[in-house]
Amino acid sequence: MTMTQIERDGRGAAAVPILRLVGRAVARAAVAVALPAAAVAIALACGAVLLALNGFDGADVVNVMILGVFQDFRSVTEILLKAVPLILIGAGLCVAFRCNMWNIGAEGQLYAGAVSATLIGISFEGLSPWLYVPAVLVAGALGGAIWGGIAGFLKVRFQASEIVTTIMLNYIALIGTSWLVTGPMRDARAAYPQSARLFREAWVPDLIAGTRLHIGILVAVALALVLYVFLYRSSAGYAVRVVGINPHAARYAGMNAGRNMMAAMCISGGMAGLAGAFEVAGVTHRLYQNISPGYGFEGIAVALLAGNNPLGAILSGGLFAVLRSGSELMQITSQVPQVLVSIIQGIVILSVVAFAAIRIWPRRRS
Amino acid sequence: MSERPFLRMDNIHKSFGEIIVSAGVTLEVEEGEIHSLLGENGAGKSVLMSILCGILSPNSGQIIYKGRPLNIGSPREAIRHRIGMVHQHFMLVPNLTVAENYVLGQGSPLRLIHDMEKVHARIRELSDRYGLGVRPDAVIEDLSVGEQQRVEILKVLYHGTDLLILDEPTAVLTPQETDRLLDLMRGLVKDGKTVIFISHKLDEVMRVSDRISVMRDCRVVHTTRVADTDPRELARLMVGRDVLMELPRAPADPGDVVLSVEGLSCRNDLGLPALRDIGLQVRRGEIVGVAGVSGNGQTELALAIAGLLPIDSGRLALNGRDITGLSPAEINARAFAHIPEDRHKMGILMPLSLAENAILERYDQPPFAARGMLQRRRIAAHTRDLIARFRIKTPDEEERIANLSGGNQQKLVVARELARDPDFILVSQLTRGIDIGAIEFILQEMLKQRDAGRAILLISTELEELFAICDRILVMFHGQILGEVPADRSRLEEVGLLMAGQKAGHVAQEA
Amino acid sequence: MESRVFRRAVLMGGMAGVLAGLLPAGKAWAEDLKMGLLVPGSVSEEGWNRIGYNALKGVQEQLGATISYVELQQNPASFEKAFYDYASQGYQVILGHGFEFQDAALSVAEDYPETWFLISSSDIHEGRVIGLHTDTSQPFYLMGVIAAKMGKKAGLVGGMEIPPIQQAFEGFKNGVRSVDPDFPISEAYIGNFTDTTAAKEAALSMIAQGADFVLPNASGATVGGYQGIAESGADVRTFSIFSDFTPVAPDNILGLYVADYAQGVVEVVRGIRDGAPPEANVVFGLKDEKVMQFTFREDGPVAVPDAIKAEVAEVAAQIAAGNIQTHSN
Amino acid sequence: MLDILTLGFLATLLGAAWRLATPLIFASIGEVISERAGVLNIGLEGTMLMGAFCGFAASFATGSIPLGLAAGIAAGMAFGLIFAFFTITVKANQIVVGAAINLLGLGLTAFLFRTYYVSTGRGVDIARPVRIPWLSDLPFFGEALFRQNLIVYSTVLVTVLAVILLYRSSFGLTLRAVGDHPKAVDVAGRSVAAYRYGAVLIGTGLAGLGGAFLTLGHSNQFVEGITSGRGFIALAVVVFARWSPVGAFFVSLLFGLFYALQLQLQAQPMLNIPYQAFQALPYLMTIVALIVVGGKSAAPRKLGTPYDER
Repeated sequence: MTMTQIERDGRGAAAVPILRLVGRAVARAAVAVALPAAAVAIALACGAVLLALNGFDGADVVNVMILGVFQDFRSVTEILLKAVPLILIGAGLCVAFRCNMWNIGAEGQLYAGAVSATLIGISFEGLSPWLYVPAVLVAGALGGAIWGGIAGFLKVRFQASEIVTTIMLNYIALIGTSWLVTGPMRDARAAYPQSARLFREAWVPDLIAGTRLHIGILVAVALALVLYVFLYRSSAGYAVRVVGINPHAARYAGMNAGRNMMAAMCISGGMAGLAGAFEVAGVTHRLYQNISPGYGFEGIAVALLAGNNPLGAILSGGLFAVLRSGSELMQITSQVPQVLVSIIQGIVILSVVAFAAIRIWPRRRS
Repeated sequence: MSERPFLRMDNIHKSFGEIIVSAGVTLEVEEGEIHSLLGENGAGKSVLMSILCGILSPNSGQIIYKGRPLNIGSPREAIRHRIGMVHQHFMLVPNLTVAENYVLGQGSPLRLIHDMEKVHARIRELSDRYGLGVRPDAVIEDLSVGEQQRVEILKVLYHGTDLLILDEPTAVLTPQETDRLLDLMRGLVKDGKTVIFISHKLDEVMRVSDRISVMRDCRVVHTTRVADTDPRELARLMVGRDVLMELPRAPADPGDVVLSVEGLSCRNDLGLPALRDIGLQVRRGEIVGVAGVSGNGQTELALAIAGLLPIDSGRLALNGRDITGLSPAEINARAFAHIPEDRHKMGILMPLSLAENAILERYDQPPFAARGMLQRRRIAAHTRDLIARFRIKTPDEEERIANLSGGNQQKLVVARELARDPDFILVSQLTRGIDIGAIEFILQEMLKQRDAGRAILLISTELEELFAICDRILVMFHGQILGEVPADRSRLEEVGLLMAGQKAGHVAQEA
Repeated sequence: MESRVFRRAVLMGGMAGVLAGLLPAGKAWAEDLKMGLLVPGSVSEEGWNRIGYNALKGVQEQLGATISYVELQQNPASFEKAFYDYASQGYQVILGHGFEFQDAALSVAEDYPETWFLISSSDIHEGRVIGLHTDTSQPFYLMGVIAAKMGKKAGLVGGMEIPPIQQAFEGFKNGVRSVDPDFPISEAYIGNFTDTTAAKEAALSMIAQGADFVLPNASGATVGGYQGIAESGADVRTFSIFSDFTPVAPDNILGLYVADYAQGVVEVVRGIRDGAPPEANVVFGLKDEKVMQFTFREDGPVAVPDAIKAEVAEVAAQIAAGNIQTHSN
Repeated sequence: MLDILTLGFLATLLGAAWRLATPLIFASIGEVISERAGVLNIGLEGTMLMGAFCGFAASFATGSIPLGLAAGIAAGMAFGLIFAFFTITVKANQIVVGAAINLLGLGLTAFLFRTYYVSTGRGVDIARPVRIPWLSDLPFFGEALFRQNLIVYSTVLVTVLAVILLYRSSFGLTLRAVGDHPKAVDVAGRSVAAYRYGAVLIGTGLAGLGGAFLTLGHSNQFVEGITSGRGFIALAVVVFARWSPVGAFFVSLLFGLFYALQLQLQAQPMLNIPYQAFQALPYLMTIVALIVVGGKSAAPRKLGTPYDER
């Protein structure tokens, strides 16, 4: 242990040698959390100013939007329920973005997953839940992975910009779902366009009885951890990151850039597809044409705020779920339009971007 | 030196952060001469000329042009003063025509372009006058590199120029095209223009210049009339180091052939022939050097051996087994190590830690990976070991490699490659951009590797480095191996001549 | 379709829920009436969602209830939560404004047997989950009769293919066929409730193909349909539905169908408060004159001939008496 | 039999296609200009919404359509300025900033509309159709194609102006160079950043105009989310049109045609094609176009890449 090391560790929590790594991890986490936190604070401040300028109470942003949603236990479970798709998608997108693949298509991948999960969930009556639930979830993940993989394939094989293709695939998935629930998959007995109800054995079990919170939250957190481990602890994840940082170096190291890009798209697509499966099998139990209120797009912001780190996506996914719930609460208590949340999310993104620039600027200017 | 020079650049300093790229350069150019700037890569030639053209702003220093101070730091100022530059990387917009490129940035932005016929006529007229064969309506991306260069030169002439700067213009030309270019330069001087010719090719410089300034380590070290010098002196000035390193070493004891290259030919990324029928062998326990002025195929040689550049013909073998056409991963797996030419482009990943950089090619192999997982303890221990053995200055193995100095970064690359226990080590530009202390350390390490029975191919433009550790030196010129010289300092001039494409009588001829 | 995509694309504030923890919920309020509303879209648009909101306001004004509403942007995942939130906060009456809320209400009702769940445009009656159906097919049936008597071809522009709209159109078609079984009708859905441009173009294309009686029914996008009609000249006839669109198409609108749903809801809620809840699902129709107002314009440049008016009045009476079935079940 | 084979049907279809294409033409030509300078703006949707809302609000307040259109353009450019500041000056990732712009556009327009206009329930006057002598009198086509308002006609003018700007002006020449080889422009003494700002502002101004058309040239009211995804379709148009303004005009028309056809075919009781098939067609065709023409071949070489002076 050299002096330098101890000095550096002094910035962290512990200078005791055995805790050196822990201390550094804490220090890094502190930095990783501080900037996004500042970005969120700026965005909330902007939101408060906007409210005040338009005749609302600016303090509501904190009192209602953030603190208000923690008033009772059920509200907390509902926040967690909203966090499930956000964490899944955000964590998955971290992998794509780390590989420098701009997957804007998580929304479409979510729909592809929801459709696949529904197809399985309405087809096999009497299966044991121990078999059925995993089958439905796997089907969802596969559907999403294929949808993401299409964009990956077009990129690797034809150099087609994944930004454009994923946007196009979003629309195709949404339109396709609309056709399915008004056409071939429509529940003939129901007037509302929706699929048949999934068999009960295919329903994702509740985590807490009496609430809607299902075990998806555990799966989401666990998978975010798994993806963190994948990216930072596995050799395959290492290759994904290297390809994203520097494709030349990746080739030099003997990695196949195309294969890694495909993998990154399939993983992020699979996570989004799984989110779709959880919505269908855990929440609505039917496929609707509006199964997602934009989780796929919000997931982009979740990943960005997390610094493309799947662990961070757990926190930022949770935060965005709070903002969403909070904005709903504000509409009820103060008649503040719910769309305030979009404005706040937009400012969060711009603040994160600006902070990143400020960190780079001094170096560039010197 | 004249009393009132045409151009005087005085004590020009420029740095990017801690990297100094111009260390107080002073340069004088007289009217109506061809003045060559000679120097190795990184000697600061292009930077100096970019400052003259206003593309870069110097930290300090002044420029006197035609007797008056030049307001520096603005490209438009340079254009206004009829200073034109042909850049090494062409400043031609690929999707525009020749004529459109010429009017780019001219006049008011709100102007409508309606007089293109006049522009075409003038281009044709100028093109005919200098015999350049430029078609004004050709789209740049359809032209060959040689044609594009003529377009670039004509662009400068079209804008009207008194001082023409040519930055490494011959690097991309065939010998015939080079001859035409040199003729053109003479013609321009006859028309009353002044030419600054940047090159590191001795023969061309000797053929065309009136005066020559040699740059080294971001300074002009010598200016002379061409009649007062000779290629040997220039070669020495170019590559010379004040301190000659004498590393103790035992005579080589070459064993079996490890790497053998036969009849290797390939093209560079522009599609031009880069290597022609290269043949060489490297044996166990020897260091073979490849010398040559940069741009003579060394980069392609390294990439082709490593499987990173497709080859047109030829055969590569490692330890007697054919490796022609194998993927980089497959070659890596055959006890092959590669210290690449440009560590930033290939060798290291700037945002990652030392530990993560230390496993670049072995990220999925034991002991660093087991059942698909990175073995962090082993990687850390391994990296700490490398740090200790190579005395890499870093707080610890978790530090971002971007925070290290160039020398320490390179030490990690060297350490990583050597730690793979290779039979063969391919080394490019081993000591580029790093400090003397690190150089000496790394060179000694290479000698140890040789003595441990490894075969090493060292490609370098630094003659000093080659002489310090190599057992024999191959000299590349125009994509071929022109000759082989024993690595004895007394033969330095011989190597210099070969680098300039001149074969002396007593040099052993090779294919 | 684009609209939904769009909403997802940029609007993340789709789903809503009531987290009424901050609302005063002390004992002092326990005796007071509290009513919550779930609407599937924005109450800022003229149309369906506004009708639900007006009903809520009516209950507040006439019964002095504490009210709250939440917009759910057609996202089914959020329906149950919203019901739970209101129910758990002691709201005695919750109005789910749309058929799509029915499943969620049934599920929540299991846990809150004391709470009344009112579901718009539903025929349900299970315990305290009660459907309140404004039978829009009835006035549309009348419009169909008028269309077949006055025009040559009819056009229907819908938002999305959901029951309230389909049922209204079915009533219209039945009305037309009661006069002329071969009368041509074209029908198109724009696939969303926001794209006014598409609604307008759909109306224009129908008119170009000969339709001279066109009815738009697409919630927020409805106004686009009236614009298309207005631009096509006075030969095209229409009715103003749900709101008064006369300023948009003054030369074309023959009359108004306005549902005072609020009045109907107020009466139901009053019954609940006073211990006289409905005993079956509630259907508002032409029989409920307070709720359903079907009027002809007297001032306009276009008018329905008196003979036809009289016939329509006769048909209306038959419907109110239950003698004419305006839609299948 | 089928009405769809008649000349009248075709004429009506084309007229509708042109109107439906109008916002796409403005936005996609704007995006062509922006992308030609190397800036990919996926924030078009939010920008168009701002144009639609501000155009509506200004016209609501003043009763003037020209003022409304000007406000729509100005609102688009204001968003363009934010986008340009972050992507060009701060050099942030263009995709990320574009996503933020979409959120802001949606949020702000809905927030302000609800706060100030919801209860008014009143619309604004919209631009009236204008007859063009001779053309409007042509049988069938005159009636359907040439009874549009001036904003629709102006798409032709904007296309011509864009062609002149891009291919016949010094500004356009430099702008195209900025997207392909910014260093060459820098060396020629022009500011890359200034040109990119210019391109983004023109692009977002046109997107704002496209949005304003929706509230001032077609419907007379603002509805939340009225753009209904047109900003994203415009991105597809640009790729399909291979970064050419004339191409953008015709591809927009083609997409408008699909939309119009979809509406008309639904109204044909005897045809039983799911309308979703037509809705999905533009997106599928864009992907096919990307595969056929190759992703990189036609795109500006530095698209999406911030310019670093070093």
